[in-house]
Amino acid sequence: MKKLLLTTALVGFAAGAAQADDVPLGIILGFTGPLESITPAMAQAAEMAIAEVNESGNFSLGTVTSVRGDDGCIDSGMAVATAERLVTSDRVLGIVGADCSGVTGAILQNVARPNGVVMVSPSATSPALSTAEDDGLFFRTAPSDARQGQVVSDILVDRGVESIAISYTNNDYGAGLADSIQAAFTAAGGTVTMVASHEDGKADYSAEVGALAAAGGDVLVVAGYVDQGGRGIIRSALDLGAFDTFELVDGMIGDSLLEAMGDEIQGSYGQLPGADNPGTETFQGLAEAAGFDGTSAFAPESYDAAALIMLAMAAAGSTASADYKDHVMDVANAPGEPIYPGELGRALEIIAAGGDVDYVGASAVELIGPGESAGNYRELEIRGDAFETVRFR
Amino acid sequence: MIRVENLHKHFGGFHAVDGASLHIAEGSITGLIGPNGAGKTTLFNVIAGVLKPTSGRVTMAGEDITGLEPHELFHKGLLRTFQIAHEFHSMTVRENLMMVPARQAGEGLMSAWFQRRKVALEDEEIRRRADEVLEFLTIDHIADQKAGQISGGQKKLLELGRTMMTDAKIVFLDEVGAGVNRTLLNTIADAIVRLNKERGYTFVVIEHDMDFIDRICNPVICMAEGKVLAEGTLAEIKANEQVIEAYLGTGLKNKVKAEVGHV
Amino acid sequence: MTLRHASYFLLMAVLLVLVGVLQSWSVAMGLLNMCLISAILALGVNIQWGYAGLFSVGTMGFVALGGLAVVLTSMPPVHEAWSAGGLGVLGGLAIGVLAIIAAVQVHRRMAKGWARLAVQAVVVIGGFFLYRAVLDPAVDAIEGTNTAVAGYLGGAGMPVILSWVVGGLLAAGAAWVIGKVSLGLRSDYLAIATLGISETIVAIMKNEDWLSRGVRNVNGLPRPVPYEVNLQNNPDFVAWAQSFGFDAVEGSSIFVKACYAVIFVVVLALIMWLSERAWNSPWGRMMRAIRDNETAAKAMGKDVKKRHLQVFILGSAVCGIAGAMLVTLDGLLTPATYQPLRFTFLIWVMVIVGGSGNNWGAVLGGFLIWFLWIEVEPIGIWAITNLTAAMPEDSGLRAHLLDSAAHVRLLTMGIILLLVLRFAPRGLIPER
Amino acid sequence: MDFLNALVLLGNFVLIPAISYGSQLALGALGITLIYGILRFSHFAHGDVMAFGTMAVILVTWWLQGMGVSIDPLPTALLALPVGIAVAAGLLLGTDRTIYRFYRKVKAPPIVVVMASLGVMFVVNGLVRFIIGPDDQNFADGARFLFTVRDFKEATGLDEGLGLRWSQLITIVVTLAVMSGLFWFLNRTRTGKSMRAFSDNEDLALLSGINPERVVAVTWLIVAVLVTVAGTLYGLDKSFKPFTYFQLLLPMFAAAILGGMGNPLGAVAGAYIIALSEVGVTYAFRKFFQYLLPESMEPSGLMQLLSTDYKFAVSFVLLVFVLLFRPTGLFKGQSI
Repeated sequence: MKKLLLTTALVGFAAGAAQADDVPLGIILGFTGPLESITPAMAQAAEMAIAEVNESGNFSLGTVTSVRGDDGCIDSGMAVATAERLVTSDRVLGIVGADCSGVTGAILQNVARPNGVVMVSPSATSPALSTAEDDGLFFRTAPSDARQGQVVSDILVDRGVESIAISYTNNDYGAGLADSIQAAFTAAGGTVTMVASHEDGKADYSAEVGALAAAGGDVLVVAGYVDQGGRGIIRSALDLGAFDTFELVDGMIGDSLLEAMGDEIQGSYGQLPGADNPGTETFQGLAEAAGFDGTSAFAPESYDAAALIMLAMAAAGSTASADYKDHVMDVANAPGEPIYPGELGRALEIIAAGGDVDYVGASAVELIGPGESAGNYRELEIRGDAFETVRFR
Repeated sequence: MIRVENLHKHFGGFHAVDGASLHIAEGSITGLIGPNGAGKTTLFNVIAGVLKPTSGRVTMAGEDITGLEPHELFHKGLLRTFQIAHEFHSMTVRENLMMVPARQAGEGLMSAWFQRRKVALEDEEIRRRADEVLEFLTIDHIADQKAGQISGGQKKLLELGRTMMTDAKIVFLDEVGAGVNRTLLNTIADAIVRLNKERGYTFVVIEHDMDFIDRICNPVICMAEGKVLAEGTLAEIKANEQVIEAYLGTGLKNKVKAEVGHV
Repeated sequence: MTLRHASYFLLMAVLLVLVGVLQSWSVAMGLLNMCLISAILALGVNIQWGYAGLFSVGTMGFVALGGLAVVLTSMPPVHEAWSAGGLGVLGGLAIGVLAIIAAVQVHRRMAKGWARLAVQAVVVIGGFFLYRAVLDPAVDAIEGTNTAVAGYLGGAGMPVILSWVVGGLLAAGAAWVIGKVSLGLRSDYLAIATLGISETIVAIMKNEDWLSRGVRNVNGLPRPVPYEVNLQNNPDFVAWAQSFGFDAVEGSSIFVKACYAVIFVVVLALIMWLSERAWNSPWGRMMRAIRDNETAAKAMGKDVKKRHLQVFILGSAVCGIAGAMLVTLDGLLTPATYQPLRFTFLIWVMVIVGGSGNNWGAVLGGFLIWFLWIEVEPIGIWAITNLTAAMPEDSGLRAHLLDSAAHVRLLTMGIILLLVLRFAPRGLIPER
Repeated sequence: MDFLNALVLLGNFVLIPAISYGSQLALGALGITLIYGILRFSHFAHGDVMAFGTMAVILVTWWLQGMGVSIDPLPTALLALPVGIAVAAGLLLGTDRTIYRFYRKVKAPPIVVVMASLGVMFVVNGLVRFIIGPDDQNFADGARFLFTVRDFKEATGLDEGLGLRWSQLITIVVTLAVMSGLFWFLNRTRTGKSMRAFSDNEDLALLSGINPERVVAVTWLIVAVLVTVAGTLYGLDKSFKPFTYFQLLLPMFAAAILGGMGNPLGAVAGAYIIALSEVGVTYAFRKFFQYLLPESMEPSGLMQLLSTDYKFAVSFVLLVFVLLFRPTGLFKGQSI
């Protein structure tokens, strides 16, 4: 036993050694836990941005490497331990992550702030994070849920929907989103017949759908995850004939939904963060070439999160968080040359030449206020076997 | 001392004890005999509170004790041993004895935490008593062995020893001699008689070994099919027609059962 | 404790120091803190399982209640919410409790039969609807107040350390109720019942937003130790840290963790001292007897039911304390964190591997298993990277293996548990 | 008419979902109860073994689909079932050989074996994720609906509709077939009878010449059939995801205990009770009563007893209550 322990320990620690001119970036996502199915694409998107920067040869501060870490999505103890290891042992200079709002808050307070490391979360959308103390270190490429609630309400009102039922995934993301949708839609004169949660990863959702159906409503708003309970709710609602039109929040947009029930949800609609942005398509092309699904939830935001950190480093001419944290907003916003996915090399050139860039990226990044995405949304409708963009909001 | 009135214990349709009534005199060593399945152990278990009777009444010195929990009966001075030894296997023989005395201060957490001296003094006294008992039972040489590792006969002695650690009034011994060698059985018999004489314990003994019964028990009660068949000296019992038939009858039945086989 | 057992602890210390040298001292200190909490948790489970043989797998629920206690004790009260529906909630809860008491009284006072059942049903069902009628509007009112940051009643605004005691008491109270109901059950049934009840506790914390914001989490819990940022801005501290050769950032991070470690060690030592004293007293002797043979212990005058309840409450209280410490360390309460795999089964692995029935064993198990839980992932990634190095870059299998590396953790825990059960069934430090 | 509408409403939203969910639970609970009856321990790895068997079915299904094999309108997965069962049986017999048999030999207390099954749970849990990954896997094909809610409404002219899926029909039919097969096996065959004898009284059974290792092996084989069928049906009806299968452990155990551990009939009854109460107690009965009651008495609220948040808590409260009043479960436990 003793020998075994000793060898494994020695072996494990040796893994941490890094080279001097490396610029390690941490990718801390929930590789295990409830979001484990969407995190691989998120990590690959971030690593794609890193590879792009390295290949361009225009990043003068060293070779960017990625260090993955598992935050378990809901296990703050594990998340903090992982982040601690990445920051203090692997010496990562910036963090792409975390994914779930709860662990993001924990890492921010317990690791990022104490160690002064920049964190850019691609998917933590809880409104509470807008007001968290962050010493200017925390950014997110995903908009706060408060904004999405307004967008959902606008879409519903424009389509003449008068009453809705809301089913949300029982976590801070779902609950916060349900709150803001309910508030906005009620303020716009609509009726919310029922707001009920669903647990992810449960056996059966007929009870939830039964209750929602009894409450009634023209449209069922599903604020959940596409690979989780959200899909179960839709499946069950269709099977039971309870609802046939759905309004899908960003976590629900994914090709797997169409694959699973494409014919049955024709005419349902939803929204994804994004402006009138050619970058999204470019990104999906790049992703396909790299061998992963670019339409997977929060994959574009992950690419943008990694890109922003590296561009800010280049703009600051330093890899130290304290230096480049103030440049994140600059590279993300106008004025400057718009930058789309695949153009990171060009952006670095412009920066090196002293020019200004306005990073648009895969998800139309526009950072506002406390360093979060402004929240432009693409309204989508399911037509045929694809999500088609109807308009931008 | 103990009076049992019209006691019934049914398991589903099976009437293990079927209207038994008996009286155990204070200061006696009463033997309880009967063929296998006569309901002796069930009767013991009902009296000792392990099983709740279907109907009937048990009194001890005039007080109704029907349906009391075993630990409540213990505090009234009613103790028992088990047919299959129930030692505390991970504890030493001495510890097996030392756990018995009731109301030890050290069994309360507050005292265990904050009154070490008081507890230690008390424990010293208990240990002394335990060692006396071990000596009395001539098993002081195994005091520090784990109880799970001693022989079957020694376990029986240990169980008897546990009853000596408190001021018992009446002790029920269930097949105290089963699986015990001759020498040890004599030691047990001596101990029982001495306890009866010196400390005034009343004993009720279930036993199949008639020599053992003959040596120490008077009176003897014979049970069959859940009822009390006869009471008297062993000689009287042996001469009783009904008893002979009961032993023979069930014996035959058992034989028949064994041959037909169990489906 | 023999020399061999002491050497295990020495080895554990060496491992942590190695982490400090090879990874970083911050990681090592962070690990140490979680190891300390895990050790306390393992002690709690050991009290229930090791002392009394109670197969309760409801640990998660008590840990969660400890976490809840931190919010209830240390957060400032939300006056707006109290005036909106505070009285209604208190009234509703009072009605609920009264209905249960009334039902129990009916059970005791009335003779068995259909009449009693009917009266009980009326009391329970009527009480339930009355409870909902009073509680629901109050809850709606509270949850309507400023949902983004409040929407709950808040806490008592007391010092956070106090919440550890409250956490213990809260868990103990819950354990009393649960124990009364379920301790009579057979071992396997007890396991499932406690598993279900602990899930229910977590479900309540997730869904009763007025209590602790439900899944919206409570952020910014107060700390018993200084904030790193404040230390970094304090020139005296920076100078002091530099005298040890640390820069301000690293120094503050290590200092804060060391503060936590000191407090945790004190708590662990206190609980350990009490446990050891109890276990080595007549109380412990009685508990061992009960665990070895319940029937005989009863016949020897021990009130087994009462003692089981006592030990169940004690163990749960210890878990509650650890739960409160954990949330204090995290600085936030996230009810979704509470998963049985992590907060019940992992703790059981700690106790079994360490050695049930031995307090030192439980502590060692807590340290070792938490250490592996965290360090197995980097080791796994390293191992798979090396194993697959020979494969071509674009090999699908290689990519698949690398993506799956994080799952090595559960696999390892299972294998360790199986190996220990088979080859050292009494754990690394067995009971004497 | 209103009465019919109310009935159809209840059927669509409560009865049919509860019956198909209950059937899937019943197969799982049967496995748990069999293991408890014969091997005398609670098999905590049950949910994960179920995921393992289903995983094998999925992999074979994909291969078959790739080869162009199809039995439309039935799902291809039914063809892959035997392979999945074989794989699950291999896993179960393998774990028995390497792990459980040792504890049987040394006559370890049941609780130790439960711990060991906890270890197996961890390992299998990791293995499944390692092999097929943690994601949702889609392997259902063939027709989805026997008739939809809309079809039903058009055909009957009622306001409310009733839908029935192929997967639900298959679930119910297969469950009935497997259950009657099992009961036939236990009651009519020599091996089945010896299993019941073994469960009733181990010592007596050993005396009468029953080979315990054979009984144990047959038990594991049956369990392999049960879990793989249950897992596949569940996956076809809803979806396959390792985490979900782990979560199924609790309701399956609740069902087995509710019915009385070791009693197969009880496990089946328990499963349906759990499924019905989960769906029924949390159902909002407003519409139902709107059909039945005169307009003046129509309820204004949702008529929902308990929020769906506490859905699974229903089964536990039920479980605890039953255990308090009937500690052996609804049917007397511990006999096959």
